[in-house]
Amino acid sequence: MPLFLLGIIGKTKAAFAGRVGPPLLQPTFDVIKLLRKGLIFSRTTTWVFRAGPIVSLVTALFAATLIPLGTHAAPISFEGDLVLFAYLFGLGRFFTVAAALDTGSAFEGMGGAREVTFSCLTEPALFFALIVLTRLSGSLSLSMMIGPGMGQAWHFGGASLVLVAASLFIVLLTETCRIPIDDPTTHLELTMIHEVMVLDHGGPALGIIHYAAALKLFVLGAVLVRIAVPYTGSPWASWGVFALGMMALAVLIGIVESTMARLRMAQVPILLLAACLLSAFGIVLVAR
Amino acid sequence: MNEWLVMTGAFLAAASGVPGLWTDRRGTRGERIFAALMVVASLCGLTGAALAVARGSHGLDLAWPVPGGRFAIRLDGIAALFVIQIFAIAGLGAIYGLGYWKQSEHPRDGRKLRLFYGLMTAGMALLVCARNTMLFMAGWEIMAAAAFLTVSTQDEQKSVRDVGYVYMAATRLATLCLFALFAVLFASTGTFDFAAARPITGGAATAILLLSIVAFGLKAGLMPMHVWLPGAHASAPSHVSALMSGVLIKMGIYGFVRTFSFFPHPPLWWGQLVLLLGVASGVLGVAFAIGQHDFKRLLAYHSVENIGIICMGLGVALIGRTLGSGALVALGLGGALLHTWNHGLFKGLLFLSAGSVLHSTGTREIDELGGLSKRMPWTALAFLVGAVAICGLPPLNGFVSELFVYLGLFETARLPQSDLWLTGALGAPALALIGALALACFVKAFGAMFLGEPRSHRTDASHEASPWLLGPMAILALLCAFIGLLPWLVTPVLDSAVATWAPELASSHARLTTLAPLSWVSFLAVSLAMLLAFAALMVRRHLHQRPAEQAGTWDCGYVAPGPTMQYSSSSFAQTLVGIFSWALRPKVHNPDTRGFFPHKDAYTSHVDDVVLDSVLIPAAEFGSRAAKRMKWLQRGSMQAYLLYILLTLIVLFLWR
Amino acid sequence: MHNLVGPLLVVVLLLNFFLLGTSRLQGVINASAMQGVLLGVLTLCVHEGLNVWIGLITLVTVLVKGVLIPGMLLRAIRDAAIRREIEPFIGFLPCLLFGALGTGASLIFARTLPLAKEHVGSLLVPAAMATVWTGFLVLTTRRKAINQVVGYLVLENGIYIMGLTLLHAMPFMVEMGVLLDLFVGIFVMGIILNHIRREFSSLDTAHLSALKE
Amino acid sequence: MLVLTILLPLLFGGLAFAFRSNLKRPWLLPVGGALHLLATCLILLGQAFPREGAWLGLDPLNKVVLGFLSVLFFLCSVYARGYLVGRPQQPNRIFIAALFAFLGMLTLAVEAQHLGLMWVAVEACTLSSAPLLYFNQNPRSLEATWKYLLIGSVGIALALLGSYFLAYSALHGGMSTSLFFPDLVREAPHLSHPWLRAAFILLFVGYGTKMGLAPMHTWKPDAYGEAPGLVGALLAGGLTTAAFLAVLRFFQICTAAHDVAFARGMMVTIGLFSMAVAAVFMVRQRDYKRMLAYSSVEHMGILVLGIGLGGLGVFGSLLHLVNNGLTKGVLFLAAANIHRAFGSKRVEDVSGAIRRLPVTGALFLAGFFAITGSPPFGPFFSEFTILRAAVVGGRFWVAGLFLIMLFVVFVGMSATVFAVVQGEPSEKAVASGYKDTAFTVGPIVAFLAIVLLLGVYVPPPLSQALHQAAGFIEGTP
Repeated sequence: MPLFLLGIIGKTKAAFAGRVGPPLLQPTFDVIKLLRKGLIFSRTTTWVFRAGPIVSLVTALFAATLIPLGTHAAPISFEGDLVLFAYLFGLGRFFTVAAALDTGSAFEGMGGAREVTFSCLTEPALFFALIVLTRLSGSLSLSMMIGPGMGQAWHFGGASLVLVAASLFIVLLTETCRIPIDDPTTHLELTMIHEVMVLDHGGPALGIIHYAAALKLFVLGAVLVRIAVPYTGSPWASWGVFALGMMALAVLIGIVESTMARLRMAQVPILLLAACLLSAFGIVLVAR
Repeated sequence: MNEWLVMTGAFLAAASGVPGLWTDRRGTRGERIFAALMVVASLCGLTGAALAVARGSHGLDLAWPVPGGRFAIRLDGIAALFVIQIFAIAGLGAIYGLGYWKQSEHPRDGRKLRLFYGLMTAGMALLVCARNTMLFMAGWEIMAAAAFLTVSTQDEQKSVRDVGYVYMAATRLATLCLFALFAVLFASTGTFDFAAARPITGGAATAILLLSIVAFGLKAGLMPMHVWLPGAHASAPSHVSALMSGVLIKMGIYGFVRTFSFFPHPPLWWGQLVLLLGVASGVLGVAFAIGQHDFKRLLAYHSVENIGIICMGLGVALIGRTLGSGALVALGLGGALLHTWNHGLFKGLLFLSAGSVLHSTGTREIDELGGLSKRMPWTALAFLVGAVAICGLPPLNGFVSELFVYLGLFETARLPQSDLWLTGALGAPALALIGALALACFVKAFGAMFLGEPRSHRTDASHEASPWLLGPMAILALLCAFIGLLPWLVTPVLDSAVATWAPELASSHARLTTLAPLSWVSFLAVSLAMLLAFAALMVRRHLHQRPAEQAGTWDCGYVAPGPTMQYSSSSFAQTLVGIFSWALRPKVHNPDTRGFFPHKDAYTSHVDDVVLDSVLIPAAEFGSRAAKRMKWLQRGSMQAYLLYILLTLIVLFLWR
Repeated sequence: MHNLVGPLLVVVLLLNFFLLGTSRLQGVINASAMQGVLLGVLTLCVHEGLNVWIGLITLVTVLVKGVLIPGMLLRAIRDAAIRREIEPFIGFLPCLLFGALGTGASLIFARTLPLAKEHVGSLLVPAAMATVWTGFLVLTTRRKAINQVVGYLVLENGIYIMGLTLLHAMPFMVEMGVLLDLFVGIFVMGIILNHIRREFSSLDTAHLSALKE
Repeated sequence: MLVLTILLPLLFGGLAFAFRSNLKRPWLLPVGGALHLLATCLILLGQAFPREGAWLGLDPLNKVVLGFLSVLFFLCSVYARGYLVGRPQQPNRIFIAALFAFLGMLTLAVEAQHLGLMWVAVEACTLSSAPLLYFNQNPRSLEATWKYLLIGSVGIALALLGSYFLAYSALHGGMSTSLFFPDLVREAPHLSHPWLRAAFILLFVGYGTKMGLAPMHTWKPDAYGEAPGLVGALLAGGLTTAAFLAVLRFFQICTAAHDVAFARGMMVTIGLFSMAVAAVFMVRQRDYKRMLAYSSVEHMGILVLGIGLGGLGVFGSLLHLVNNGLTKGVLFLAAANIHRAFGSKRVEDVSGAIRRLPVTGALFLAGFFAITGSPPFGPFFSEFTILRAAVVGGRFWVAGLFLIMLFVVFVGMSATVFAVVQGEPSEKAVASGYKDTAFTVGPIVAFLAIVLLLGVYVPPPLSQALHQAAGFIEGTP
């Protein structure tokens, strides 16, 4: 499913470019192909380098288990899992960047620096959003917060939810390294963030990383979709609604990617600050 | 019984350095005796505290014939918690010292260091157990003076002397505020006994709050009052830094906890004030840390940050006590206290591993290091564990305590009062920001020190540390993992401490065990760890079947790649320092390298301590200049002197 | 005999002014000596009915204040070969003015204090005050060390006058002790002066300001 | 028996002249001091209390002071033996004789029960201490002696005038004009208040000059700076104490006369002012002996401040009298050793004392912590008691200023002390011949031991005696 989303994004971009584009499952094929290849490591690296991809994958998987799909409660949900949710990605980031630094390459160091720098701004935005949701749902568990209760939530604090959704969208774009923050398809190292970090990963390692990234996109997307499409009908219907929502999100991302240009690095923090302010303003609206 | 054990431990610790004074200057007997005594002392203290937690303590109250003094000792929940921390870190540090500060390598100051190390431990144990203000003061000052003498161990270096002087001035200010605090306490309760502090209200209460914030904030290194901390932690020997950063500054936290426990109904703004101080300290502390190049200074600033987190927890607890909400109190105070423990553990671990790096490379400059994980893998692993823990990432202990604080903050966000929950609602994102910044900072530190290629020849001689150094590190790392994986084993201690702090809420069945999803956390942490281990095994097997080929790092086709091309710590932090430049005031040298043949130059940025270097030192200069101007009064002329007497007479007669 | 007290005190006051006004050291010393003699006589006058103790006190006073100390000081200036005081810090005229002011002030101040009936209207208390004041002026304005000794002497004289008011109260041996102390004090000062003269070959206090901040 | 404590030292003073050898003579000091201490102990245990109108006598107040002074002198005399033997070329006959005379007069001043007699004794102390200051016989010490003598004499003269005023107030009260303190206290309510106040002012300024309260302190830095360390210790611990005792006696009379408010006000003001002046002059003080002198000024201020606050403060101040005197003993004697080893008292030339003289340096540092009121040393408790008195009495401004002064003093003093103690000693200092001996270090250790003892255990008899003395002063036994 996550890789399928990537496929949709690709298709959308291709459509905008007036091309047919690769098949929807192309990313999946790529990953499978990569997994078959052999490994290659830099002489500089140590075990930290090998740990990078694994940790990012494992953490992403764990985060996925905390996410409710539609109105179905998540497999794992408890009071305060939202903190765990956020910090799992932190753990993943720690090791990805460490692995990048392990190669001792200037590019990858640069990428790592950008990654952690921008995450310093996305995290507060995320937590502002979570506070709003807590306030509206009165729960500290994701399954409750963005679970069945969303209907009333929109009823009470629709305005702030709009803001929250907007800011979460920016967070999503940043965390998953999409235009306008990052350009996953460019070939100029100096302009990359995520891609440049994994320059030295090859074969299965790279495949794992791609899959983990897609998973991250999926997970964050799921949260966003639940907020944006608070459909609370019969479980199966809601499942379908959720799936459609995810695709719509992918399309939306594709549209953004193909209509916007990448921002200059210096401007990115401003955009992220804007995201923080959006959700903070959301809080103010709820507080009133 | 258990009080006696702890006091025996304190006494042994105090005496541990004494035999060494008469042993041979270069022999090892002195240090051996010292370490042995310290270990025994720690065991005594730990057993005593454990017994106190298990069976409770009915205190010890002996006559102490000094004005207002009683030798009153009690190991209640709070005290026991801190005693455990003191003796654990102190004992490990003493063992570490055997390898780190060998008498044979430091014949001049080794004995001095050990003597005052023991005294510092004893002083802390005493002040934590004391239930009488005089006894508290005694322990407090013994600790402070001994700490000064350990910090200025290498007093032949001017920098160390200056640092020691700043520390001493700061700690004396704290002590004098304590004088005032206890005087006010006496005036309003009529007793020197902590237990018998009857509810204080009005101006006295406010005075006590402000005085305690200055006094204990100075000791704890809360943001505006942290000036002494970075220098002291940087120049002290590393195991002393571990003890100071891990335990000594927590005495300030202990002071806060103890003082606030006197007030059953604190005004709301108390909690909010403490929370805000915590936020400021946390954010700015970590921001300053990112700008540092000296890895011990960097760690020191992280102490400021963690103290901030702890104070956020305290603030939540205070708010909870105002509202009579047991949940808030339990989560806030529990989080704060657990974080004091955790910070003791992982900061101790970090300082010890930093010490072994310093010991083998002889430099504290991050940008002179690199690639150490090949030469000293175990130290690298220890540092990595500490780094992950201090960033509050699962599955280690930092996450648990920060989770408690988060839960407390979110609880306030759930409260109906719309005016009140904003404080909490702003606290959570702040904590998130702190976490992210800490992550950035420690990725930078770990990466620049241990990963990549060596940046200078400092690392050529470096070697893995001796078992004396590695042993304590291993124990600390295991403890970090232990608390992270099985938190529900330590929560009873916290619960008893919370019950002692707010007895009136003890009835409301707010126990951390029920409030926090400990079972889930534990389950997930364990499974995460196991999954990672499993994956590691998979990789290992995969590599076994298909060995990976080796190649050079991708250099983008550049002809002459070299170690100096690596991202240095300052370049890594450049953007973040820029974002926070409004507070850090960095001194940036950004060379203009345009043109075809730009001259050789380098980008550098330095972040000094703003409060100390831009505010306090100028102020002190001004003061001493003013004093100098007054000195013409005493310029040696007898006639003038006699005139002063005459004038005094006239003034007094007129006054009458 | 009691009615002589007033006039004698007036003479003492006039001597104060002379002390403040003159620049010749010899004159200053002689004036202080004359004051000493006057005090001795005053002792007799104040105390009605002669007895041996009073006689003894008078004798000792005249001896110490009128002969021994001045003699010592005169020897000192002869050895140091200095004749006159250089211009004092604030000049002679202001000195005199201050002295006059002080004397007036002390008259007023003495009013504020309730006097015992036998002293009502007597000049003793104001004269004492004025003399003490004069002593202080000399001490604080003169440059020569020797002059400061004289100032101290005058100060003591003032106090002695105050002491006359309670001739009955003070036991004899205390009076003697006081006089003895005074004498030894001046004597030690004399010794020090001698050392100073040998060290600095001058008695100017300007040399005595090495110790300062 | 009391007379013995006065005659004994004078006798030894005479013996000092009889002795020929410059090296054997110093032995007189410990012997004389020990005998004096012995006699004092016998008296204190015998509890001899004054008969009516006795010239000499003990009361709760001077009982404490006498014991303290005797201990102080004994330890100083032991040190003096080591010091003088260390400087054989310096003739010490006059010095030793004067030391004994000083002790005798000091004892007389403490035991005197008569206004005039006490004055005579204090003045005699001043005179007999002049040769002590001039021991080094160089121009600087000469100047110091001259200033000390003249300022001191003027002050003491004012005290005499004050005594006359007091006597006159008694005379005017129209009562039997006996000038014995017990009578004065008993008859105090009948004293004429205007005279009494004037007398108190004069006496406070006069004896305050001997105590070294600002702004009458100007002789102190010069005298303490130039005199040998043990003389500094004796002056700072002994002479000032005697003068303070005198002030206390007159304060007691004012209390008994129910006219004490103005006296309290003056004492608080002058006390704080002294602390402030000391603080200002201790900042950036480059001469560590002068620094000690200013520290003495500061603590004299604390003493009168405590008395001025009354109640608890009186007790605290009496306790501080003892603590301060003993701690000053540590500091001055240690400073003297450092001075001997480094041959300079300027901070520029002195560093690394703890490396050059481990024991002395450590003692100096410990003494510094003690004098700045660090628990668990004695001075902490006395200073804290005084602070408590201020806070309990609602005098928050006084308390605040008190603490601020303490902080400034600490910051100023610590800079100098650390500069002296820490760092590397110069080659010249390492080369210099001086070494710590039992005689030059033992007394300091003893001083510090007592100070520490007073911090961890105030013997009940002592605290009881202090409470009695406080009650005696406040007229509430």
